[in-house]
Amino acid sequence: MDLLEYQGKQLFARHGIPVPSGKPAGTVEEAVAAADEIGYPCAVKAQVQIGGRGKLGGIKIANNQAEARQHAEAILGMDIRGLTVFEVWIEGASQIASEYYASVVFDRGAKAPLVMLSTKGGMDIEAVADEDPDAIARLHVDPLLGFQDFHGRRLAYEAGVDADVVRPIGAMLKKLYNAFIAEEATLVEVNPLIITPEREVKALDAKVTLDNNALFRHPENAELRDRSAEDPQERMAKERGLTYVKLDGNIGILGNGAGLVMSTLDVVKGAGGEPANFLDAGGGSKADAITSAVEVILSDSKVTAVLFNIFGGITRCDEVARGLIEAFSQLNPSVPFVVRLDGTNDVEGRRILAEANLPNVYTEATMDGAAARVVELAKAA
Amino acid sequence: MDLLEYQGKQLFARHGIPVPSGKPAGTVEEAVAAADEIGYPCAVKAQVQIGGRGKLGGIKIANNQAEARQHAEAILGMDIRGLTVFEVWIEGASQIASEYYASVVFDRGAKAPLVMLSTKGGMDIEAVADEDPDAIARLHVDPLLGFQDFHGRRLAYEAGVDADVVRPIGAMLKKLYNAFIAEEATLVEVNPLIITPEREVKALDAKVTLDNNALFRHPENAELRDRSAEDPQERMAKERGLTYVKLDGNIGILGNGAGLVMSTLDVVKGAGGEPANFLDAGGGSKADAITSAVEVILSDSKVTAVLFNIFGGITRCDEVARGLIEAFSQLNPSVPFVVRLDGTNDVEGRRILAEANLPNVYTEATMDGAAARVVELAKAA
Amino acid sequence: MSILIDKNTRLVTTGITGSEGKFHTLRNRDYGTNVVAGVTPGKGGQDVDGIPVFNTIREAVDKQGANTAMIFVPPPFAADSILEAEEAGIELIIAITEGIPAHDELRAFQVIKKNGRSRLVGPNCPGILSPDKANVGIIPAGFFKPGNVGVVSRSGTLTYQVGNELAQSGFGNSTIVGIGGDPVPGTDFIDVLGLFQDDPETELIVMCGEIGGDAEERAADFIAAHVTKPVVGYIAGFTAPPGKQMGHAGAIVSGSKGTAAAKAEALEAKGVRVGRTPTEVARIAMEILGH
Amino acid sequence: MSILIDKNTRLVTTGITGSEGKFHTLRNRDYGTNVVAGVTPGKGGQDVDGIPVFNTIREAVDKQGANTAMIFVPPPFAADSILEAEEAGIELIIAITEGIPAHDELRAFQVIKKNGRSRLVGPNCPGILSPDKANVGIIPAGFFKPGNVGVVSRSGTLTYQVGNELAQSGFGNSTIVGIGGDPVPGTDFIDVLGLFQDDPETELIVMCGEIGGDAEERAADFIAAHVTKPVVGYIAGFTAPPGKQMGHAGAIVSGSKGTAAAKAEALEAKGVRVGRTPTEVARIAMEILGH
Repeated sequence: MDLLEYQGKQLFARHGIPVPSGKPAGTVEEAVAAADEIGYPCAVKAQVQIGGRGKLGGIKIANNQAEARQHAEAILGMDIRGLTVFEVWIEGASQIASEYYASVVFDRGAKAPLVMLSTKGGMDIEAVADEDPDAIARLHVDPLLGFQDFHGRRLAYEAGVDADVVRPIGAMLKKLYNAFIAEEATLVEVNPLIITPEREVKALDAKVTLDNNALFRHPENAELRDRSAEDPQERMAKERGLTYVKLDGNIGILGNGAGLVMSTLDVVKGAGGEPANFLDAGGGSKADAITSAVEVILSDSKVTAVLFNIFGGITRCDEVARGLIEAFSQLNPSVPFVVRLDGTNDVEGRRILAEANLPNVYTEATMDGAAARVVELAKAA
Repeated sequence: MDLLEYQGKQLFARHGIPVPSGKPAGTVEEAVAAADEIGYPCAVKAQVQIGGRGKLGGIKIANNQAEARQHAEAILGMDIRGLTVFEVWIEGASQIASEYYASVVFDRGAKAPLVMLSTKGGMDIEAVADEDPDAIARLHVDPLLGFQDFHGRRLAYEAGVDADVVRPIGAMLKKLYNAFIAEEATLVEVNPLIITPEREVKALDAKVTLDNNALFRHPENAELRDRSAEDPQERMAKERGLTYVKLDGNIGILGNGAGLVMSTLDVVKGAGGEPANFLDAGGGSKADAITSAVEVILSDSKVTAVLFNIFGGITRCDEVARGLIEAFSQLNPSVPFVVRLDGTNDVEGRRILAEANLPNVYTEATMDGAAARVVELAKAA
Repeated sequence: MSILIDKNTRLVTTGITGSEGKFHTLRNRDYGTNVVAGVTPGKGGQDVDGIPVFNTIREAVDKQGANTAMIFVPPPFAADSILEAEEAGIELIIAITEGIPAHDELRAFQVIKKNGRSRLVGPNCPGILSPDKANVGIIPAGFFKPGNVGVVSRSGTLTYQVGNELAQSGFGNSTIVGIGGDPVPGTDFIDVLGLFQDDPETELIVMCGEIGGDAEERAADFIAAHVTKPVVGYIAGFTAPPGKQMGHAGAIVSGSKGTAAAKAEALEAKGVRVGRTPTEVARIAMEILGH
Repeated sequence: MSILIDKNTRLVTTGITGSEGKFHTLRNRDYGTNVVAGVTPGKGGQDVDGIPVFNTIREAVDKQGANTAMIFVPPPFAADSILEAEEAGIELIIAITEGIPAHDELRAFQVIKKNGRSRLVGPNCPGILSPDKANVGIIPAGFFKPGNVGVVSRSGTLTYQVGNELAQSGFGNSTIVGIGGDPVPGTDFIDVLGLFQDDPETELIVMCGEIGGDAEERAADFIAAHVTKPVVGYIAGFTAPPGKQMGHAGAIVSGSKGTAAAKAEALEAKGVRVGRTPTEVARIAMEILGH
């Protein structure tokens, strides 16, 4: 789960990481009240998960109430690269002497947290990594040991930060690391991390990605939402515990297991079709999960045919068949379904499906055959 | 540093370990007031670092105010195996269904914390270990991983605790372990750990030993004291940062390094002498430390001769010589000193000492020679 | 010969009294796997269709000589169960559970690696099948027969798909290993490639990857350096849009890194032929091994 | 030959700008030790009598090829410095600092053991001397000359005492290793006994123990199983009263365990002769090796 800037800053504040004080606002009036409370000059910042929002007019400085109102009116509701701004974050304007970059990343390759620090802050860090890789100091931290003082020193000296901030930067990195661990994040990024003229160290931005699988241990994080990034179908799927990604085509896809679904997308595309979605019904899909999944797929009006590609391991084909039958009785779909069932209890599943004799449902014995058939049916629709 | 029972329980409470509520008291009036506040029946418990105080009359149950007063009067000031009771701890009397034993020990051999659990609580655990070693479940915890839920389960099942308290006992062990780590203890022991008739788990006693070297990180622990266990000479040495152990003889011993001082004690004893103390002036002893050390040694009126046995590594013999000269000018000792100086800057040290021409100071070239000489001088005194 | 599991496997299932744990454990036993114990805290002394249940893994090791553990407990408790197996001296830990928190996986992985006494396969994996010897996990064994093709895969169901295509082309398998698609797999492609390289029965290796991470790229380097047997690759997700998470924590493409095309290219650069569909994988295997 | 340090030692001292760190580093250099760097955060770019100072150990490794570190920083920061050395890939870390918190030592020990890339000697030890080759630490080297007796000891000054007695009996030393008396020594008696056993120059080993713990008892078992060279033991603390902590965290006797008598007995039971005084140790060495 990606947090909005202000959600990330509130999380930072809980871990003692210095951030400018601020308030979120969902309406112009709230924004003006927040700005009055924080004082002028203050920054009005669009809360969307997208880089470069400043250049696109999503961040403005207000020197007085009139400007705060004007900026809040302009920014709330604006569209930034397809995302609608539902909230702004009002914070006191900061003086900046230096802009650095700091992050902690869950490095899957090294299987350890990776801490990065650079004096080239305030820029696209991927561009820095490409053009001047030595400008980024990197260090893996043994998660069983945790972040030690020497990690902070080494990163600070290797990044070449100003000598007078070696210690506070090290302390900040330690807090970022500890927040990363405590909140079970997969990314904690501060860009820019600023040094004020008074030589204070502050996180001027916050990018935090949390591990969805760990949210059960962090109820306060589980409640956070980013309305701007939500697609109606995707939200519906999420509420049902399904992994759904909306795509641009017209063939609804349901499979079990991410790899098999991706492979199905590839094969459908190879057969000349355009998938409407990625939908992984997951391991151990029960009948009601299948019914929910069909509902999500059909809620996309572009869908003209649906492909079920199931190879059961923990998923049992008989459950899938029952779910499909239940979905037909509840939803009475008007588009054709192609079904391929293999794996655990497949004989039973195929028998149940055959006996139900559902209208407009075609069974196929192979994945390639099923893909070819659904492409043909989708085109005919 | 060993904590008193009530200091240990207050430490436990900070870590969420359930303990009976109570109050410490240094006078009879305080004790009665505490008992009134806690309610009757309550226990009046002598606060001394010694096992078996219950059998020696150090723990009494008071059913009313009169009994509380009577017990407090009896216990405060009493002598328990040489220790004076300066404080009592008043706590609500507990109902006991079962008595268990739990501890976390810094296991130097295995270089890991060792957690132990037994259903044979309320007894001398060393006797249990000797007579019925299988009655104690033991498990080393990887300090880099920390105490996991499975550690608690394994200990609880292996110790054979009642099935209904497997989880709460595991949770209690986890908290004990976490307190052991957080407070940098070398021992955390609960004997008995009780199960009440309501099936609550509680620490009815607390024995905690803290690492002196880590007290700088725990200012609230560093302030704790146990007046009953303090010897005046040992306190004086401690305040001066010296390691001093009082013994029964008449030959004052000063050396540098625990091993060498112990060896010196052995050699002096072998030469027919009786050491009055162990005093390790420590690594890098400076002149003023030596002066302090002489003061501590001479504060024991039994001392009739003093042996300095120095083999300098980080300690410099010239500093030792200067300290001894300073001690003579300040204290003007009346007993003879035998001095053996070897190691770093020994030539310089011997020269300084020779030039000072102190009265009643004899230098010797070897440890054996020095021991023989000091024994002879002590006997002559 | 097979790798990792065989007739010497003595399996303990943790979470055996849960419905999935029971279902698949009994299926594994029906297949011929030597299931010696189950573990569910608080249910020690019971049995599951004759399989004795213990409170701790240590007991299953001490009393039944378990040497392999299958982890079937729910995600919040799964890492604890893995660590318990490691501490009890289990040599091979196969974690089926999906949805374990990433930081739990990280810690479990690091402990296992540093202590060096156990191997973890998974989590979020379908398990391991050595046809006609043992099946530990949820792979539908009926589709596979013994043979000379080793299969290793990040994706469970894709493994079945590819394995099935191979079976229909007449191939049998030495062992099929699902390493799982989670952020921190206990066993990587390169670990399994090394085992297959050393397994005399394996004559061809099929490696099924997917988008995200760089495990396939690292495997390509390993193959070039250490694997002399023919390897056929497959990568799922050629048509996946960038920046979207496709189910697995693993299956996400960021920028140009981790795309299926980049992975296929990395493998082909080291001489590994990569099939574009599961069917094509079987066809390439046919070309290499003939029939 | 010597063990642990010799002419290939490239030493970096952490805490080199402190008065003790500077004093002993320069003495070590005067003795002939190849001191290549010092480390004090914030003083990088300075030098100590010509020895370049860096901000991090990593820099000392990268720029000066340091392979051995001597830790001289104050106790609150010493474990951090040990771990920094380990992370920087230093092979041999010799920690002189006394008074490091026991839990810090525990974590440092476990990290070093699990990663398996460094050896720690100490903390709270006098260091290592290989006469005429290198001296790292605070051992007063002037008393010792090259020879065939290896010495290992838990106690610093006692090492000098015993070493001196040996020297006065005409013995030289292959290497003298102070392992320190702290609760968690990085290197144990048995580690050093194994190194001396394999060192062709060492013909006799002197092992100086003291009361507390069971390191000497474990050493006795190791000697019986693995050491063919003659070993002479010495234990300090025969007259120490039980229950009293004698300076070192290590030097404490509890009950019948850890007494000098028990340790001497354990060694003698395995055929190791134990001297009752340092002088007697030298006499036994004479009897064994002759002159």
